[in-house]
Amino acid sequence: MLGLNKKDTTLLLVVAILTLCAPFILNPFPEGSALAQFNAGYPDLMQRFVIFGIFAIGFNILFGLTGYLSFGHAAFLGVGSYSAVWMFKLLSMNVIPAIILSMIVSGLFAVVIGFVSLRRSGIYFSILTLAFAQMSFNLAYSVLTPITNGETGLQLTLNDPRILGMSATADGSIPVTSLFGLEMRSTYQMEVGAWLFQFNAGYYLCAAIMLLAFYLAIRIFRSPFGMMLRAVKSNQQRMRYTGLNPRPYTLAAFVISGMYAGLAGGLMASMDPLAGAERMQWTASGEVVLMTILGGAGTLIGPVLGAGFIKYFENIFSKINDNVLHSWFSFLPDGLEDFIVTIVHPFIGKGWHLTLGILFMLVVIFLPGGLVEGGQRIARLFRGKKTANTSKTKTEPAE
Amino acid sequence: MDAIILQILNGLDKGSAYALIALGLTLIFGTLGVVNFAHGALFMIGSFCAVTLSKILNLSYEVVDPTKKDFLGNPLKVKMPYVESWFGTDMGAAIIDWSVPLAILFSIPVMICIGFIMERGLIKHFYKRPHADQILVTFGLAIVLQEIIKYFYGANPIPTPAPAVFKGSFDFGVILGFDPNTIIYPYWRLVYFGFAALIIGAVFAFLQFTTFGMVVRAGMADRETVGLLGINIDKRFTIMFGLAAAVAGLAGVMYAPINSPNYHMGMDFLVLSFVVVVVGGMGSLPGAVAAGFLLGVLESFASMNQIKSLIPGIDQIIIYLVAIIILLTRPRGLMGRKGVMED
Amino acid sequence: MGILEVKGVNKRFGGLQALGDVNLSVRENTVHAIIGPNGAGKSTLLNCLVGKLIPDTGSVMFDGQSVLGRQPHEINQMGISRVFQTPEIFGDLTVMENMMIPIFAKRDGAFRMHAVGNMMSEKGIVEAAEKMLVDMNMADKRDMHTASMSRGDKRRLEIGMCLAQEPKLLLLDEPTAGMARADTNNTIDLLKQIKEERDITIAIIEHDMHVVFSLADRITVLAQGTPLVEDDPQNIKGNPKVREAYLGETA
Amino acid sequence: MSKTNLTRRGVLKSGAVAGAGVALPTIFTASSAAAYTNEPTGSTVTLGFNVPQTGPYADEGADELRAYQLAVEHLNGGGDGGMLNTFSSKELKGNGILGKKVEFVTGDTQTKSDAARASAKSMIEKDGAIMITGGSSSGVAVAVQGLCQEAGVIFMAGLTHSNDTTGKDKKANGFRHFFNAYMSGAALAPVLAKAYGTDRKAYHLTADYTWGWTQEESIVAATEALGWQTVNTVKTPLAQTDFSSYIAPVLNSGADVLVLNHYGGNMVNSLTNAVQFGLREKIVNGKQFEIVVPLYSRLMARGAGENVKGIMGTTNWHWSLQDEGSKAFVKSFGTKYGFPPSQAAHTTYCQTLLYADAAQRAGTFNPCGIAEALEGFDFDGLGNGATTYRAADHQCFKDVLVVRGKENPTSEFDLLEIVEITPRGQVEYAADHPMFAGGALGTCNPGA
Repeated sequence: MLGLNKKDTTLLLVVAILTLCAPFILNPFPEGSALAQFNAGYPDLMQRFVIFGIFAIGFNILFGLTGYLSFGHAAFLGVGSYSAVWMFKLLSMNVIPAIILSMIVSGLFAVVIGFVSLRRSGIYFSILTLAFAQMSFNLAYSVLTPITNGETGLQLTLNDPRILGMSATADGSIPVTSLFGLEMRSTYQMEVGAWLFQFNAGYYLCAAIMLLAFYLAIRIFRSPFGMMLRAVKSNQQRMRYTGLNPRPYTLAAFVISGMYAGLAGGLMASMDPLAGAERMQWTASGEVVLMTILGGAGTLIGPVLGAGFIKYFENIFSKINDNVLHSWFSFLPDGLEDFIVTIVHPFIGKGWHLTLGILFMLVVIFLPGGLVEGGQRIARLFRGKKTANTSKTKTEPAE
Repeated sequence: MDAIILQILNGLDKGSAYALIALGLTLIFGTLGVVNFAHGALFMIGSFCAVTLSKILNLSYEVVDPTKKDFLGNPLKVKMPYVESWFGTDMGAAIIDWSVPLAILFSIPVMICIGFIMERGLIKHFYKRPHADQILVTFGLAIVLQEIIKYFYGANPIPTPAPAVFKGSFDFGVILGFDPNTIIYPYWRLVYFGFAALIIGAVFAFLQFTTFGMVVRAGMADRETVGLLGINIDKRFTIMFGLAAAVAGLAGVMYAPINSPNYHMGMDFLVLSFVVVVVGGMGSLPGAVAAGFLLGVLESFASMNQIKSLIPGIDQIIIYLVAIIILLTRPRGLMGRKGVMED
Repeated sequence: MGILEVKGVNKRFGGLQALGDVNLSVRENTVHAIIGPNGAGKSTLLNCLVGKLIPDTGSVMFDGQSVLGRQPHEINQMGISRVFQTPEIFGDLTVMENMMIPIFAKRDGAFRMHAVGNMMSEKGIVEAAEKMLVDMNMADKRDMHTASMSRGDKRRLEIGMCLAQEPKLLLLDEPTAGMARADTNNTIDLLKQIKEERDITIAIIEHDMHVVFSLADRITVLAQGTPLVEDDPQNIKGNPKVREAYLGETA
Repeated sequence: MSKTNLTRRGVLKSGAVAGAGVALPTIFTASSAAAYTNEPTGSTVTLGFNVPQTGPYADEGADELRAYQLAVEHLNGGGDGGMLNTFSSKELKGNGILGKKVEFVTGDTQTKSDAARASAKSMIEKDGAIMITGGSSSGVAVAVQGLCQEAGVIFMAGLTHSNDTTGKDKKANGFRHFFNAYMSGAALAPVLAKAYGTDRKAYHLTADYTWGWTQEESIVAATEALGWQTVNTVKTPLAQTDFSSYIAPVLNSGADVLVLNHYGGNMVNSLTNAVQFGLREKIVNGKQFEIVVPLYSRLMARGAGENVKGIMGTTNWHWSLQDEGSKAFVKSFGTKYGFPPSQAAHTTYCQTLLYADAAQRAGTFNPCGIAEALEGFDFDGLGNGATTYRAADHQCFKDVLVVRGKENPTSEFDLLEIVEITPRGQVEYAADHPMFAGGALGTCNPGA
């Protein structure tokens, strides 16, 4: 189907079903129950899951296929966000022109940075991209404030021209982003018993684009171009002596993945029209590296899993505080309750970084192939010996 | 002229911190082939060795002073350090005053232990793994280490002053024939510069003149061959890691009075020190030191008003700009070898 | 007039004269061996032919065009394929994919954006690759990852990849270096077979005299960066200068 | 608007359809269901405390959170009631707000606009928070304020000192209790002139981002009005940790005062570096060289240690104030946590009380009702004397403290001494003052 083989079609369908049903899947616990804290099915976080999924999918096209480790990819995300917000400020609140512009601008940005950085490989390439991104961040935060609004981030105001739209709504507020009139923030709610499920227009737009991006990534992975990119990673010497020029291949991959990042940035701005300079900081670039490796670099689904994993932690674990802990363990005798809360306390709330750091280490130590490898191991446990044989002769990278 | 001399001084001082951190990073990379993102955390732990020692020396019992009130209006409990009661007030105060230099002695065993534990417990399992995995696991470790420090010491910086003798600054201008107060430089920073030079010299001498060092240098040049000679590289690598950790730690201890230590200072230095190492050339010790000083001096020049008015924001980007220019003109940094970290 | 004409090539590295006034002519459809002791400049010469090094002076003409100043991939596209001393293949890819890449390169040139079609649906290329695998006797290894193959198999694959491009000139850089005797013999047989079955010119750098004398139609002996003599294998065997410079040393 | 904007979880809590099994997807419209975002319909009301829990400002965030917890405790009738007893408005009875028990959720801003907005959104969308408060930088405050305006909840800014928060970025749903850079300048300049004379040459080092610029502008204007000259203003990068190369040229410039427009880690490092250079022992132009830190935070001053001694600056509030409100707050905070509260804690505590009181007085949680109740609200007893929330820009006007690093601190908390309590009249400015121009409050958004 769609030019994919059976395995890939199945994968795409599974991902499609999961994303479309995310409002159900991510809200497994009834409202008001102790575990409702772990629900992630609210619009903002779901949007972040798919947007960072897109970002990571794009990053993986560069890193997973060619092996070039960019430490400055967040710059493209930031540039995409700025372009989109400028589009909202100047043109209209429709998200389509904003998203298109963000991809174009970040693509151009990627051409320039890629052209220079790809003259070097290995860690030298990483440092070059890092240097470009840090320069962008530092300048955006300070000297370029007229364009980026610096520390605060670029925001919409009531004075923006918006030539194809309106500067302010009738009741005097800033208009909201929309897709031909469908407001990105509008949410349908469904109540089932004690559960509340939220279906957000913005999320479904992002999800649709993510599926498209994912589909495109599968096609790239399976295409001759994708094979060439893997050849770049494998042996550039042989490539050159086979009459192939690695440079345009890597540059193309770099630009494609830069445009994916720009798309993610544009979508972020479309869901929440603000572009902050921190989006370009090296820690943000490092985050997408972590997502990709954590999920499984070079695999199709890995980066999406990694993105979900990290964003879930950032948004759910950071919000657990001692009060919540006490309410969970209130069934225990007082002394024991306090004891357990004391033990768990360093790992939640303000300690969520600690938990994340430990998990990184555990995953890298025990699952070199990332979460995907974890999944495969579990699957192998269930399927037994049969898979062990087939995995040896598989022709395509794991999904 | 005087402004230039002043900025060169500044640059050398900044550079000595960069050089020390980059030196340790390169030692680890050159010998073990491991990209250690936790190196900044080692620097930070070094600083916190100074903090810890000063806290230990300041361990106190409380004496109630009824003439003063605390913030709730109760009689004030004045803290009396045990050190002062054991050694007498003057001697005790002097010991507390000298806590940072004393922390050098304290930090060396601590840092070497931490280095050994890190290498044996974690890093050793990653020699054969891809660099990306090494980066991820050491990055995770860096987060864990800094969060542990934050848990115990809080997020705010903790003042750790140098001994009172080193307060104030030295007037170079007078020696060089300028007016007083044109070129002044704090004593402690001069101490730091001298200390850094000493450590760098000691590391180089160690590698140059001891058999251990020779083997390590040979190992940096060609790991396989040295391994084939039947020399136990593993043990030496562990020792090298301990040494690199100690160098980072010492850089941190002495840095504590310059900027009050906080738990994320390692991350602040991490990116910078990587840039330094790469600009110097991966795996080259002299390259790392040279690049450290070079970037320190250039950074200082970029912060001069005259230059800032020519190119606005240059001090924001100078380090990265220099890195880009050097990497484009010299493919492997200043003194890098071919084929290192290029795949 | 040979297909490859090297005239007056000099190359210095600092104070060392690596190549001094090298003249060489490789005639079409022959196997031309270049031999010489270690440090004779064999590899330097080879690198000058494929664009990795640029000679200080002199000219290298291939098929009537100069190769000097061209990138390795451009020279390859002109029709020169190179087999390396240690097999250079795509270790992360399968045998089949390894074989498809040169065929793509032959068809599409140095770069083509082929990002949406499935590579396995490229009929002509899949068939050509499969045929070459059969020719190379590797059809059974089609879906193996190459990293796990033996050195002999890797060499066989590399040669196959070069042949898949249908080059006018095949350069072999010590193709049997570091191989077990059995693998060496297999490789010799393979090369003999290629020589017989295909219209191809082969230039081979080799240390192993057994290999050289089994294959070569013509031999150039290089010593200290300069060609000592160029002749038929039979004459080379008896040449006292060669014995002195080279064979004597190994005997 | 036809569809709902953000979620309205409160409705669910009523449980009207609960147990009905699978209900059909419902599209809520503004008229049919809720009157405003997250209208609380049960017996509780949820406040969202969005503070930095990770990153360099985590300690300030922790102190803010302590104060919030204390405020919630007092609102629900626990503890000793703290400033509820001294607050001039007596509407709050210790039974929650409008009879609903106060609950809270917490989030981590990480001191990044993006992360702050994400955690605020999650508190609004997932936890049904009816108001958001907290934060420790102007960037975050402005970003979250914008979000709350869109979402239709009230935002009570935490620590934010930039003029922009209630200047060009002001929003109808946002209120600031903290003072601002203009007020720092207006309060500080006369004290400086009195202490150091009017014939002074100042050299400014300024953090190169929006807050730094507004502070520099404010201090330069205020000091120049009193006769000072400004020799130079130099911007320093945010990520700078070692300020030596910026400080070294100061002595040679002919300046005799160094003004450090830095905050947080920047302030600790630049002050430490400046003192290291021995600037304060120097005599320039026949006068003692002086250093000024216009915005002080006691928590951060601790990081600079002895270096703060004798250094002047301003602060929003200090625990050594002797009015009844401050004493009551210090007592209940100190009793509960064992150390005196910071200005961050004071600000957030006051804001929680003010929000609760406004809701109580308005008789509704509707943000528009609350905003109306807060606009132009005059009160006393919360520690800074008679205070007004100005309707025109939602800035709070109250006395400003000029403080100095204490020479002989008695404890690690006793770092600052109050030099002068600048009366509020001296720091007030017109709502259309040029430093605050460029934005519009807009209209209050209840979100539905």
